[in-house]
Amino acid sequence: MNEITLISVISLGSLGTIAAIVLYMVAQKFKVIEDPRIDIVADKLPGANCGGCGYAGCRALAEEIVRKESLDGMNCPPGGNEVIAEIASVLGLEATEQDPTIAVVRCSGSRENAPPKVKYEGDMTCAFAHSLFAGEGGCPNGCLGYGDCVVSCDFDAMYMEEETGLPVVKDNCVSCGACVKACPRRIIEIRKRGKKDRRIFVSCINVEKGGVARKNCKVACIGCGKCVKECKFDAIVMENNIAYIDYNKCTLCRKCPPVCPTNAIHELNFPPRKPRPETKNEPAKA
Amino acid sequence: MEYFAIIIGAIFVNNIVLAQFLGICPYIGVSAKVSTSVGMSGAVLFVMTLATIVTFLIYNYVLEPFNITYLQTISYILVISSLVQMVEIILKKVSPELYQALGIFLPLITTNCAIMGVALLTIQNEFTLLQGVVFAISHAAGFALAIILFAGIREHMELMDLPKAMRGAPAALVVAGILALAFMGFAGLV
Amino acid sequence: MKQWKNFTKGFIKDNPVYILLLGLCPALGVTTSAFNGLGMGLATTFVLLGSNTVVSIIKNLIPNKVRIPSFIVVIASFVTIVQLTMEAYMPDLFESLGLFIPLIVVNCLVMGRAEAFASKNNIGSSIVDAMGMGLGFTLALTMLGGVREILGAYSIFGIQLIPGVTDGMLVFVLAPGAFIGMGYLIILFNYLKKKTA
Amino acid sequence: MKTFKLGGVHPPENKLSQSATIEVLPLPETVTIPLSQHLGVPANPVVKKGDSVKAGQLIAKGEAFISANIHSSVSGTVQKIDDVTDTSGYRKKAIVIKVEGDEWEEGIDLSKDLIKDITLSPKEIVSRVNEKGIVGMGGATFPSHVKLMVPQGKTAEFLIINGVECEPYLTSDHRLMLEKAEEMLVGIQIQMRALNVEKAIIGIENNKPDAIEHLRKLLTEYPGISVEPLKVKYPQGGEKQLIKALVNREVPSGRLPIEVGCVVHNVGTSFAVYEAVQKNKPLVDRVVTVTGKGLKEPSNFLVRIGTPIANLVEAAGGMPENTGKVVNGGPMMGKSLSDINVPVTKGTSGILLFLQAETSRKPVHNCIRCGRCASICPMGLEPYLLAVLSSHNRFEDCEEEKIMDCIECGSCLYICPSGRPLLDQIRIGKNETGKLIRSRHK
Amino acid sequence: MAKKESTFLNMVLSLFLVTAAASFTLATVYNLTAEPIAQAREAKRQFAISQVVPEFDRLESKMFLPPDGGDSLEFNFAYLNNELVGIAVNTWTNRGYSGRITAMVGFYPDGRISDVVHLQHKETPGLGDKIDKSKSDWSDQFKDIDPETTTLKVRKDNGDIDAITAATITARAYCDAIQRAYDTFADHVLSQTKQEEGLEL
Amino acid sequence: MNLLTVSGSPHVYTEESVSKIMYGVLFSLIPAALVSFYFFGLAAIMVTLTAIVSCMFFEFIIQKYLIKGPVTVFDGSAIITGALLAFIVPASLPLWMVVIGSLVSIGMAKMTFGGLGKNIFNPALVGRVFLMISFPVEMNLYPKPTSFSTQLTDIITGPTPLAVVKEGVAQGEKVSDLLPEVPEYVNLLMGNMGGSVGEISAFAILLGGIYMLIKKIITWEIPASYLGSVVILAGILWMIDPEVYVDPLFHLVTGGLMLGAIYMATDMVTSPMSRWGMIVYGIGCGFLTIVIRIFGAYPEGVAFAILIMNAFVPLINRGFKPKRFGEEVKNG
Ligand SMILES: Cc1cc2nc3c(=O)[nH]c(=O)nc-3n(C[C@H](O)[C@H](O)[C@H](O)COP(=O)(O)O)c2cc1C
Ligand SMILES: Cc1cc2nc3c(=O)[nH]c(=O)nc-3n(C[C@H](O)[C@H](O)[C@H](O)COP(=O)(O)O)c2cc1C
Ligand SMILES: Cc1cc2nc3c(=O)[nH]c(=O)nc-3n(C[C@H](O)[C@H](O)[C@H](O)COP(=O)(O)O)c2cc1C
Ligand SMILES: Cc1cc2nc3c(=O)[nH]c(=O)nc-3n(C[C@H](O)[C@H](O)[C@H](O)CO)c2cc1C
Ligand code: SF4
Ligand code: SF4
Ligand code: SF4
Ligand code: SF4
Ligand code: FES
Repeated sequence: MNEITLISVISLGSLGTIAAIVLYMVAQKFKVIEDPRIDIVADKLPGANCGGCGYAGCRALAEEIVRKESLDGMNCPPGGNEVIAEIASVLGLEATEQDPTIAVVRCSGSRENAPPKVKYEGDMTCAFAHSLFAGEGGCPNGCLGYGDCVVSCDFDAMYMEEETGLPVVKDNCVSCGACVKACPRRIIEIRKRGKKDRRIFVSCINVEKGGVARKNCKVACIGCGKCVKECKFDAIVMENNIAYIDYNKCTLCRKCPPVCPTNAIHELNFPPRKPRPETKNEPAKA
Repeated sequence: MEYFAIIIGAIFVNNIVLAQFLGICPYIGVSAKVSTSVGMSGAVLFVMTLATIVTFLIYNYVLEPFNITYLQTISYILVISSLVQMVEIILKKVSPELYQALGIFLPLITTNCAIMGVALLTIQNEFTLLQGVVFAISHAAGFALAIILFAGIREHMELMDLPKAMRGAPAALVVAGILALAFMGFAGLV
Repeated sequence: MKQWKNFTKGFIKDNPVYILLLGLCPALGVTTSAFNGLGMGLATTFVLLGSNTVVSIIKNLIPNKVRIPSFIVVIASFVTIVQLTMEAYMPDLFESLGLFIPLIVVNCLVMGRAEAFASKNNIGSSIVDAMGMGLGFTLALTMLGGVREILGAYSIFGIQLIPGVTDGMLVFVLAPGAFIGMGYLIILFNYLKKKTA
Repeated sequence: MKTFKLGGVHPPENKLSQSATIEVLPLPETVTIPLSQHLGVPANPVVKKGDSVKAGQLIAKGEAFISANIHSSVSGTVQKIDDVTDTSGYRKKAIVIKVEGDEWEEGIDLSKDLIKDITLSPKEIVSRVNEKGIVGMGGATFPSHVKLMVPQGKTAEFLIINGVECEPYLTSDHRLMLEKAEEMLVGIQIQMRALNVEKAIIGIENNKPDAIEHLRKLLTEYPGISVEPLKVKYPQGGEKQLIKALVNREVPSGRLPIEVGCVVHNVGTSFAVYEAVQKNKPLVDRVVTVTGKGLKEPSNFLVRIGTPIANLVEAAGGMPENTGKVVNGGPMMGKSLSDINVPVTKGTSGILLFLQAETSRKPVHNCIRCGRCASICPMGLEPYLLAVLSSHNRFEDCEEEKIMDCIECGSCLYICPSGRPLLDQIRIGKNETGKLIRSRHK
Repeated sequence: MAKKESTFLNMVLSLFLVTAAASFTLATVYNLTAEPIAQAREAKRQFAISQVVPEFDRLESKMFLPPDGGDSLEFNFAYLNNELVGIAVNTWTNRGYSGRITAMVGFYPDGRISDVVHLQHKETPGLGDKIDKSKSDWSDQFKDIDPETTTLKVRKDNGDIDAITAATITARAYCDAIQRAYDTFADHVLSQTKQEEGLEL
Repeated sequence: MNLLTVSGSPHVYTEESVSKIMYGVLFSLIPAALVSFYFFGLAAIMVTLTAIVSCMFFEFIIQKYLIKGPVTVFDGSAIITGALLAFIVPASLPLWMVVIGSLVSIGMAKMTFGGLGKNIFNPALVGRVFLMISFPVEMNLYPKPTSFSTQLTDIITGPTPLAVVKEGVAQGEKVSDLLPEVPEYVNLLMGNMGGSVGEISAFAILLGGIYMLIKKIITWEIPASYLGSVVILAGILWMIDPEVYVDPLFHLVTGGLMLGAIYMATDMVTSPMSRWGMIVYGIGCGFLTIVIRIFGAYPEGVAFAILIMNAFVPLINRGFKPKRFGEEVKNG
């Protein structure tokens, strides 16, 4: 061992020792009592303190996660998804297994079924149009067709269909509910996906009296109650002139859609029926 | 006049971020909001000054006399990181408000090129301790200028609905590039 | 298969520079030419490899509270080794990379992999991870260096593309060009990531 | 000449019906009287289907503090009380009355005689105004009796009478000031007594020199009242702007005019107050301007509340073939109609018919940050910023930027060279920010 | 194996061991590389000298203070068969575009410049770096000129040197460095030889 | 069928539109263009046309194929960018460099951020500075003005008046000795001097500025505070030592100051919104211009100054709000 090596080892070793001692002392003396989970979470994080998560270092992220008790919008570029998943399991934040759900658009007042009676100009958002007037088609409950829901979807799971002017939910919907909040008319509902992605629902939420509703839109639910009678499972309730199918009770038996005089009940992802004499309106094809 | 040259040089001409490429990670990472970038700047100012002083002492009173300057990197990083960690722990206990405003940025800075870089440059330029401190403070000011300007621009861009592909880092880097172009106008001031 | 994925993820999907935005300073600072980028990338890969290996070996010997200082010391040692070796055997490259060699020590990528990966995985995976990430980093730096060299000096790896013309668009050799070049390369990589995903 | 300082625009005036004297419109066959014709809580009906009613009879009672009584404007039978389509296409409750003859409730003085003596005490005046369902005729339809009660701890110094009529096209106030000047002046005196103020100022823009002249001549008999001509600038009629212009006081952000000792009433309101107090007549008719470039005879009509707007248009020469838009109110603040069969209400000051070529908004471009919207905003706001914050759902920031101060005058949308839907987005922002603020108080 | 507890002893011990091991390794590497590093540096100096003076077999180094003060310059006297064939002066200037420029200036014993090569600079790539012989032949114009008769200034400043396009500052600085070398050379070497010559006469 | 239109209030709109504003600016540029065409001849025309056409081309390509949004090439803003870019490069610049400048202006400085109105930096200036740093040699050769010539190559070049003075002062010469080397003030005002295509005639630019002021395309705040602060700062220095610092009038009529103050600093997209913000911005531009002109490496600082102040605009907009109605209670 020559001199340089000796000096190096001594000086650096003592630096290290001093650092350890000082750190220990300081840590003991200035202990701050914190949520112990912060330590646990911080431990799981890479500790790179790169700031990539948008927080000031790993510990800051850990504190935020524990404070919010949620992992929404948190990510860690160096650690990746695995780290986040691990944290989720530590904190018990995983979504409990649930029946898969999906967003469903409950209006079929397309341009054809509810032809425009006036022309709208201005901020092309449903929010403003809703606050201004009943809509071009005249239905005060129906879809306005300016796509606030589509804009709100962060998962690219919705688009506006050109001909009908109605939004369509794609299969990759994660049922985050953003569109439900975005729609000023509360047209979108999160429903059970159903077996094999099959769903039956009333595609109308117009609470006006039958005649009035029908005047604006050919496919409005007119509250006639035929479907309620048809359903053997008490899955359909009639309230405020509008039928509603409870997806927990519905067995997807497919009895109700044909009895609806206005074709307001939609069935999705079923094999085609034997042809029926009347032509059927089926605007929302997934 | 010499100090004046150091100050102008560090803030404008050789801006630490825009001309020397140091501390880019926090520059991109912690510049989403003006308020956070101000906090970050404060923390950088503090750590940079402290680190420069300590490393100056280490270099001139340990490494140089014992002829082990090759241990520069390792000793600097060890000292800086322990120091910052210590300050953080103390700050958290002593002044929680200050900790919230500044302290939370401290760990982020420890492992950051800007701090190390300035410490190394101080030695490279053979500054005296006072010059080194002025150098560090000016660099921190340069960092603050760059990141606060940038945060303002980013807050503005937030509202501008950039093309999807550009959002986030790409736009940030292009802005940084144009800023760097503009700062080249300061060339030759010192 | 898993190891292979682990290895290749750093190339595009988790490219440390373009996707994870780590280690930006050297990526911008030294990439005035493809060769410099390559050199820096390899130097970093070496440090990454060394530190990942050592960290995964000693991970259980180190108490938590001094984990970070210890890892830093390990990393810094490898950096110094690179520094000394390069100065001895590649003095020109050493000079042109300058300050950024010692700064590998604070490269978020190195620390991040040591902490996030090596301290939790066995040696084998750690080495694969280091290689993958390191090569991804090298790829990124070489690409940026290449782009800047082509545009800034009309040459690549020192080979003139247009004989007789040596002055390209100087901007690309200077600071603004680094930012701008990287900005657009990030777009490219986001696009590639989407494509390959 | 006085005007307000901050911002303002000069849209073309187009006062086409300026010299058309007020004509009485014939009675329609049925009237539809909405239960919510005022700001605040809708009134509750006190008649049933099949009841026969007389003109001036109370048919719905405003029971909340901010609400107003509603009287039948015609005599006849109540056909139904049901949801009918209102101006916006939504459905609101209304009383539909089939017109049979023109019989008036007893005690209403229908003569033209001017009664100058004011016999009622301030308290009685307020309750009479309340009882007769008087609401602000300047557009906001705020129940007037509320404004005639000075809150405790405050004193009113000035009664400001809004004869500005800064909206282009509209002329109903102008005609009223010419034809019913004395009645209006008595009404002002009544209001002064109710408020216990010494001074009343009538603000009139100087594009109505005849009205200024006419009123000035009469003023000698009415001490305390003065007329102040104002430089033409929109939105001078906004009460905050008017107060600033006339007495140079700024109503603080988020406060009411009484904070600076002012109460603002419209000239039409003063006239209605006169009729209610001196003639015992409830608010059952009003002056409505029907105008537009394609219209044969732009006119001013005295119309019973509940008359379908289609009738007015018919009386003014019929709807032109190429009508593109029908607006209830002025061009700057009015509401466009999706159906012209909706009724005239207490707040209908004008019906405006635009030709197709005139109505279209400009194609929308990106905001070019020209700053014009900010430079003309009479409230000193930054419309471009409010709009963009609102469309990004950043309502906390909206609040910070004082979105609630916006008076929705529309100047910003009017001026924007890029055709940005500024006010549209600001309205959404105001709504949501309002909700946010309210939820905080809960 | 379980993780070690963070007790005081554990902490201090492990950090000490890590640093000690690290420094030991590093010291070893340092010792191994010290020689090659020194060699590399020396090789570089030799190479620079050999570029600017004619072939030689022996070098003698001396330091001289430049007449305007500042850092002293290293003079390398090159001999071939014991005859002075050239002097390589390691000179500097602080007037560069960004920071100090160092260069090796070679003189013939009679005072003419044999050649110039830069050692270190931080000038802008593509602009000021044309002083680099590998980038441009700009610096060849200094060959064989006699500073006694040629003004070492760029033409803009009424000198005889062509500036680098768009990098006058660098060119000016380079001239300054060479002038410094010459002045020192003239002060300490030429005057002496002249004196010696004079004595001989 | 004739459907009624429904929309929120108001229902009347000004005649003003983006393209009207933009074409107004272009119209006001005509005098400056004519002067430069006279002095620099066909070369200037070629540079201007190339810049305009390539700017429009890049805008079209990017909007159509990359952003896939509406195409707005004819709203005039790209034409202005092209024209102004041409106006701030030397007439002798090779045309392919002009095309690169256009690509940078439109592609990098404008479209990267989403097009008209969303850019943070003035596109034409970004283009110019990019060229200046990229091609220092070509961007430093300024043709000498002649009366109209059709010559495109071998144009005689010479330094701009600013460069002459800066270079001279740097060499320790006296300003009074240097001034005879540059054209007289009348010539400087009219444009008979070396310089970029469109910046030479302060007088023609002023004419255009007055037109835009009358048409309310620009407001007085920025040009006034910019020029004012330049005059004041240069004046102070001049009074300190007239042999080292040239007089303020010289600063006003040389270089790109007039063009910058009237056309570039006023670009509404990249300047502050409120009156006081504009004034602060103008003063900042003036200050930086003088600092760079007098103490920096470059003889001309207008482009850098405006770009740097562009970066401050978001902060200025935050800090200088318009006066709100009812903000402070003032009674009486
Ligand atoms: C909740 C509320 C309470 C009000 N209280 C009073 C009041 O006590 N006294 C008064 O003079 N005006 C009162 N106002 C009326 C307003 O000052 C104002 O006249 C009304 O909103 C219509 O004005 P505009 O047409 O300018 O919007 C009140 C308004 C609101 C919305
Ligand atoms: C932008 C704007 C413009 C207005 N213009 C007028 C007007 O021209 N004439 C008018 O009487 N009221 C106008 N108003 C309504 C007044 O602000 C205020 O509500 C009214 O004068 C109060 O009197 P009232 O309650 O008797 O209607 C306007 C309001 C706003 C917000
Ligand atoms: C980024 C940048 C780098 C520069 N680098 C140099 C340089 O290395 N050497 C130099 O002499 N001038 C440099 N300059 C200065 C300018 O090119 C300056 O205009 C020029 O030196 C003045 O000399 P001229 O008379 O040849 O144009 C640089 C300028 C900038 C903006
Ligand atoms: C008064 C005025 C000045 C302008 N100045 C410039 C300019 O300097 N550079 C430019 O590229 N565009 C200019 N434009 C055009 C336009 O605003 C510019 O292209 C936008 O910055 C692009 O978003 C100007 C427009 C106006 C109305
Ligand atoms: S917003 Fe959420 S719920 Fe709606 S479609 Fe998109 S993913 Fe599904
Ligand atoms: S579903 Fe709702 S949000 Fe979506 S377009 Fe229709 S109205 Fe708008
Ligand atoms: S509508 Fe509101 S924001 Fe627009 S100008 Fe009027 S007060 Fe200002
Ligand atoms: S007037 Fe229109 S274009 Fe101008 S700043 Fe306002 S919103 Fe933008
Ligand atoms: S590499 Fe991350 S701050 Fe420099």
